[in-house]
Amino acid sequence: MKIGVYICHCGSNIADYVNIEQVKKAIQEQGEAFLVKDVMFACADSSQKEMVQDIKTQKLDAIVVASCSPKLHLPTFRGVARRGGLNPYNYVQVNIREQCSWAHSDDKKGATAKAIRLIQAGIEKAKNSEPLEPIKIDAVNAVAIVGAGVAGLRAAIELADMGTYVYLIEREYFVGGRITQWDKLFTTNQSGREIITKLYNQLISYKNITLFTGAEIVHTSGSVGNMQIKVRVKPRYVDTTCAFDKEKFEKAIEVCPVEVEDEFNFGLTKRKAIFKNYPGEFPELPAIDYDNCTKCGECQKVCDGIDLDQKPEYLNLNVGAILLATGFDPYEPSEGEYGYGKVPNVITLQQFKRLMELCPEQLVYKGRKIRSIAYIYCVGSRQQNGPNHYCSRYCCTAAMHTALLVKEKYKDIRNFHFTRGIRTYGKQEHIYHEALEQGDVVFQSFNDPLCQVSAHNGTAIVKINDFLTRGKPIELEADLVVLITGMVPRKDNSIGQLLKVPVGRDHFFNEIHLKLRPVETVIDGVFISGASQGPKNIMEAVNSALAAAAKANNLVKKGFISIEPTVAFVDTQQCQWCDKCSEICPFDAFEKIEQDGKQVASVITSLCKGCGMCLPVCPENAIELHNYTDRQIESMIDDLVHV
Amino acid sequence: MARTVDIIKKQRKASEAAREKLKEFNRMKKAISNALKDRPLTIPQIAEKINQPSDKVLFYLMSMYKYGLVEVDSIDEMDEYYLYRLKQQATNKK
Amino acid sequence: MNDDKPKILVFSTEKISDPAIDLAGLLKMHYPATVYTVTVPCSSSIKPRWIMHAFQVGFDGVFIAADGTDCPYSDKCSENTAEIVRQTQDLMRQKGLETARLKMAAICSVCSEAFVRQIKAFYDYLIKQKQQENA
Amino acid sequence: MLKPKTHYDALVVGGGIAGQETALNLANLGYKVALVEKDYSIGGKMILLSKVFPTLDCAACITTPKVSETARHPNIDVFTYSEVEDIYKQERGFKFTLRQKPRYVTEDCTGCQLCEQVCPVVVEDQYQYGLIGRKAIFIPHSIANPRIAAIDMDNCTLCGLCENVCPPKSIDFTQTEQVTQITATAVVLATGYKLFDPTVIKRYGYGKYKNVVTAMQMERQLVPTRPFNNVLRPSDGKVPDNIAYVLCTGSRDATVGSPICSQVCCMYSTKQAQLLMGALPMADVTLYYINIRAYGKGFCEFYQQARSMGVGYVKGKVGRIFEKDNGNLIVRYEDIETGEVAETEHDLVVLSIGILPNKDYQKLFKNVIVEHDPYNYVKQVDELTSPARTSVDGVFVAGTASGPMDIPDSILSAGAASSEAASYLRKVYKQIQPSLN
Repeated sequence: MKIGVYICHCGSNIADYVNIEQVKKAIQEQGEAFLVKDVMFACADSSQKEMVQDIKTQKLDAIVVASCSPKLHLPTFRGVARRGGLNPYNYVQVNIREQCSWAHSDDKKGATAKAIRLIQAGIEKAKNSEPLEPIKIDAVNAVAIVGAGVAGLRAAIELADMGTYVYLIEREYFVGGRITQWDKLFTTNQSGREIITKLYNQLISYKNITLFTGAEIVHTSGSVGNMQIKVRVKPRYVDTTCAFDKEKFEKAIEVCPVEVEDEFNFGLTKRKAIFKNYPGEFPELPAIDYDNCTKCGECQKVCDGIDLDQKPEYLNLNVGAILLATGFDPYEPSEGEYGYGKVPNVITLQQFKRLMELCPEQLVYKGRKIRSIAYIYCVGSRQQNGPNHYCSRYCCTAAMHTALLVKEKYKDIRNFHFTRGIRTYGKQEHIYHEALEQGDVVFQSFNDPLCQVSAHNGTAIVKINDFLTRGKPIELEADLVVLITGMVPRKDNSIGQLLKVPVGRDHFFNEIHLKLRPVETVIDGVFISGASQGPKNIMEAVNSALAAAAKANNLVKKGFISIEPTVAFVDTQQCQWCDKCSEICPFDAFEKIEQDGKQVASVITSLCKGCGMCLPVCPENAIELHNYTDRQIESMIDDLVHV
Repeated sequence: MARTVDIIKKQRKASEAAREKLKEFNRMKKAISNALKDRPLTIPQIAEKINQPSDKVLFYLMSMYKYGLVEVDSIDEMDEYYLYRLKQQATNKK
Repeated sequence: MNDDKPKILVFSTEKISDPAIDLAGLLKMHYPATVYTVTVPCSSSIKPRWIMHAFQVGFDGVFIAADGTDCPYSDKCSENTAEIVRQTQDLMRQKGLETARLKMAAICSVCSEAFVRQIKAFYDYLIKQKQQENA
Repeated sequence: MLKPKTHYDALVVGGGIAGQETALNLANLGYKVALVEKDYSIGGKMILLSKVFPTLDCAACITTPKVSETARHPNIDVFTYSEVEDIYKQERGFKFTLRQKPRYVTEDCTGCQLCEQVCPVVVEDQYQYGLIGRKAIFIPHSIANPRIAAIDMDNCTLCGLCENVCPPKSIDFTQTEQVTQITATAVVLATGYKLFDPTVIKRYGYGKYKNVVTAMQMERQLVPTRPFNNVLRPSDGKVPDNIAYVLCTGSRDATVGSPICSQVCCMYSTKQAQLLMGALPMADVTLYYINIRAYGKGFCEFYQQARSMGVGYVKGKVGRIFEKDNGNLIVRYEDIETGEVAETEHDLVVLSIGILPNKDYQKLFKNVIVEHDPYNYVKQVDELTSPARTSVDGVFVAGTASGPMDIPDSILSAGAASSEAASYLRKVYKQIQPSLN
């Protein structure tokens, strides 16, 4: 094997402490290298050209450059190797600057001796190096987005704009998610429905987006780049072709005799078994809640678009990546928590938001005109005795903003805020200021005990140990108590379990790294966005959805995914399949295969990250890692100690 | 060999402020080095010895530390102030 | 010439501890020149046989500059590396080697000071061992 | 000096974390990006930080891989120590002027720092926020990228010693500014923020009392490549043992023109307090605050952790700071718990300075106006559904240019900006070439 060795002076950086002449001589005498040269600056253009020339004319099989840290110039010299016609993995970088001349500038003899050994070890590594090619996996330029709330809709439009095919999969019969339930939103005062209308109309103009409502992913297989997903689409029990016969459907809803609690209004109102959440909802077609339908046939009498015989459909889709935008659930207080369910006139913020919309003129709850409202913060967040230790981030601003809307919409209402320190961060601070300016009273519990709610003659009494009274209790009577509930993860995490997406301490989906890879999960090809990964306001949810769209597009757009070839491989002769490797692998990259009549482990290269955690656990020493083989490592160790 | 600095010198002069900073550093370097000749000292001790404000001594002493002229000796009994000493020049390069 | 000096093999990791050792050089923090580094992807990928091989061919000490909690691959890295150390120590005992000749410490990517401090202490320990052996 | 191309798909202004993230995303999609940074190296403010909340991983470990990926990406041309000016919106895309300023050192520099050793001039090091000196020729900081020296000509005495010793002969005093006209299809503003200047609040004595420092100065003292051998107070090098933090310095304070919350100070102060308790186990650390805004993922838990470590949190607004003869400081504050004015002595006071808009973007454009919000940040014209859009079609905003935010939010915002810019580019190019995929 012909190996070329280049020893860099790095001006005087190396040469001042390492005797280059002596090193060169020692390497030549050792006789393992075909060619040994010293260069003033290996990274200089002229030196690079010289190396390319040498590789070609001398027909070198591998090169070793002894210079600075591989962090600086490994890609540079891999490029040199490639330009000379060598495989980049037949190149070895030896660090004789940061880890030699500079570290031992106090010991020139020692530095010189060390440089010789390091280079010899490098030559050993090069001798045992194998040409490696990046592993290429075909990728389907299509992404499945789960959840058609504001995050999912925005991600879908953006991905389609960037040229990726999108399957938008919504579990409910209607799109829009949570924000269709809120009227005016901070900080722009746009209504949630206005936004969803805009996005839906945009969405349906795209040829490369397919929307499924009432749909769920029930099975997945394959891996990043090429995932097969099975989607179950629940029947709507209405004929989707009659979509424009709105009047008949309105009539059908009218005649339906079944009334059930309306989840859209958090139980404040009732709805029919054939329903829409609000007029003009998207898709503009009602659905039948089959479980609650008595199949009485009344609707069919007035509308020929009803079909109770519809069956679930199953679709098999092929996608390169999956983007989760499954959102959150509002925290549901337990019975008795701040009087919820026990004291009359205690409702949650989400109920209150719906109530406001249902009360256009006067604010009335359970027949009582509301004149004073107590807002209790941090319900279900920052819990002292419950599991949710986190802050839900959006709620302080949401509460203050709601208080502003209350005063704008209704006359003569007084707002009292029972807080644990207001967290209207950033520009949202101005909403807090406006609330103070309009005369809202803000209490903060002293040393953080929680306030208490009790019943009193049909109103509620809120008791707090306030900061300004140095902890002395204050009592206040309020017509309505609004519990400012936080965000919790979706109760139904079947999609997370199906895709094996890990959750964090707070039980929301966990990203790989909050800063480095905030929308990626450890499952390659599965991205997360919006409130599914933690409490977020709308702008923040959309930012993360668009960021996830960029990453997903990046991954699948080229049609293939390249991964580093430094992956593990199994010696099937040695392997006795004990399962240890697949147990320790953080990436599920091992599968059991049959070979020559026995069961052995096999590496799924598309999943292997090359961390090598499987190497030491194999009792048969049957696993090796490319570029870090036993031969390479052990021969390097030999040469490092060689005298 | 021709130096580019000689070309530029013909076109412009160094600023007075720069010259002043050069002198100041040299003065302080010399004073601090002298103060530390016999034994390691804390910053307030150096300041007293050379009659300079201690914040200024800190600034220049730490700059000398950065460029390898001074090193940390130990900390005083009260664990309040470090003592610093001159660094022995290891290699006498030309 | 260096034969009387202890030789230490350092297993450092590509993304975490190697940059720290580079930084030590950059900041001209000195440590003995008989300390040699072999880079691996992750400290949980070190085979006990590599360590044993190092002792066999003449290294006096082996130092694992572990990823610790910074490991980009798994939050179980520290555990896994500790297990490798434990297993190797068993092998060392069988061969009659002092288990303290294998040392592990988490070195983050800018922990150059910690690295130099640890490696010097290890080196000093190995010198004492050598002296005792010779005596 | 890097020779610019005549046309780029995208111009990204600002090489901080948001600019890098945007550039990388676009470059990975195959678009050619010009990344223009006015400082000597990329990395922005993040690369200067110690560890970051709430995970306490070190900022350098997170940024340096991103910085090298950016610097090395074949689709990104990084122009450091360069400025953009005179941007004109054209029928399709933008034209602008790129001004590459001379650093008087060529790309042949290997970063060996021999020049720094011989340079005889010492001036305040801006990367250590004036705590220590640097030479007139210098490498910005130990993890700077590019790791190329630069000469600060204002402070150079033209002695030429650096040129004498430079091994690769990379010093060139005759280097001149290069001005180039370039076009780009889209522009992303990632111009970041400015730190609040606490000299504005005279009552706190910053600039007058040596032991009143900014949180950025403390941040540098906590970095592994810190200016001093330990955390020391600047008046006399004493190891501080009683440190106070004054939160909301230059935030939530309309009297200094900064009415909004800076979104990061509560958490970075909480982080520094934790790091200080590690570095100086005997020290007391007290935070004077109005509200603790521990709102993000893991923040509340992080705040609780600091409290349980013994960091003192005092709800109170600091009115004034006085200096004693021994350099110690008296902090006078209104204690909201007792309702009384109280005074406490500390030997070091850290001002948790807020962040202000960097208004430089307002001067960049010639024939269009990038509108600003009431606080002078770039206005997001469709804040809720297209947060990266600005008032000018084809101009996008990433990171803190649109308002205060922490690092994860900046990165997400940059992700959104790259997504919207990529969609925009595809739309424009499809108009020219309808068959485009």
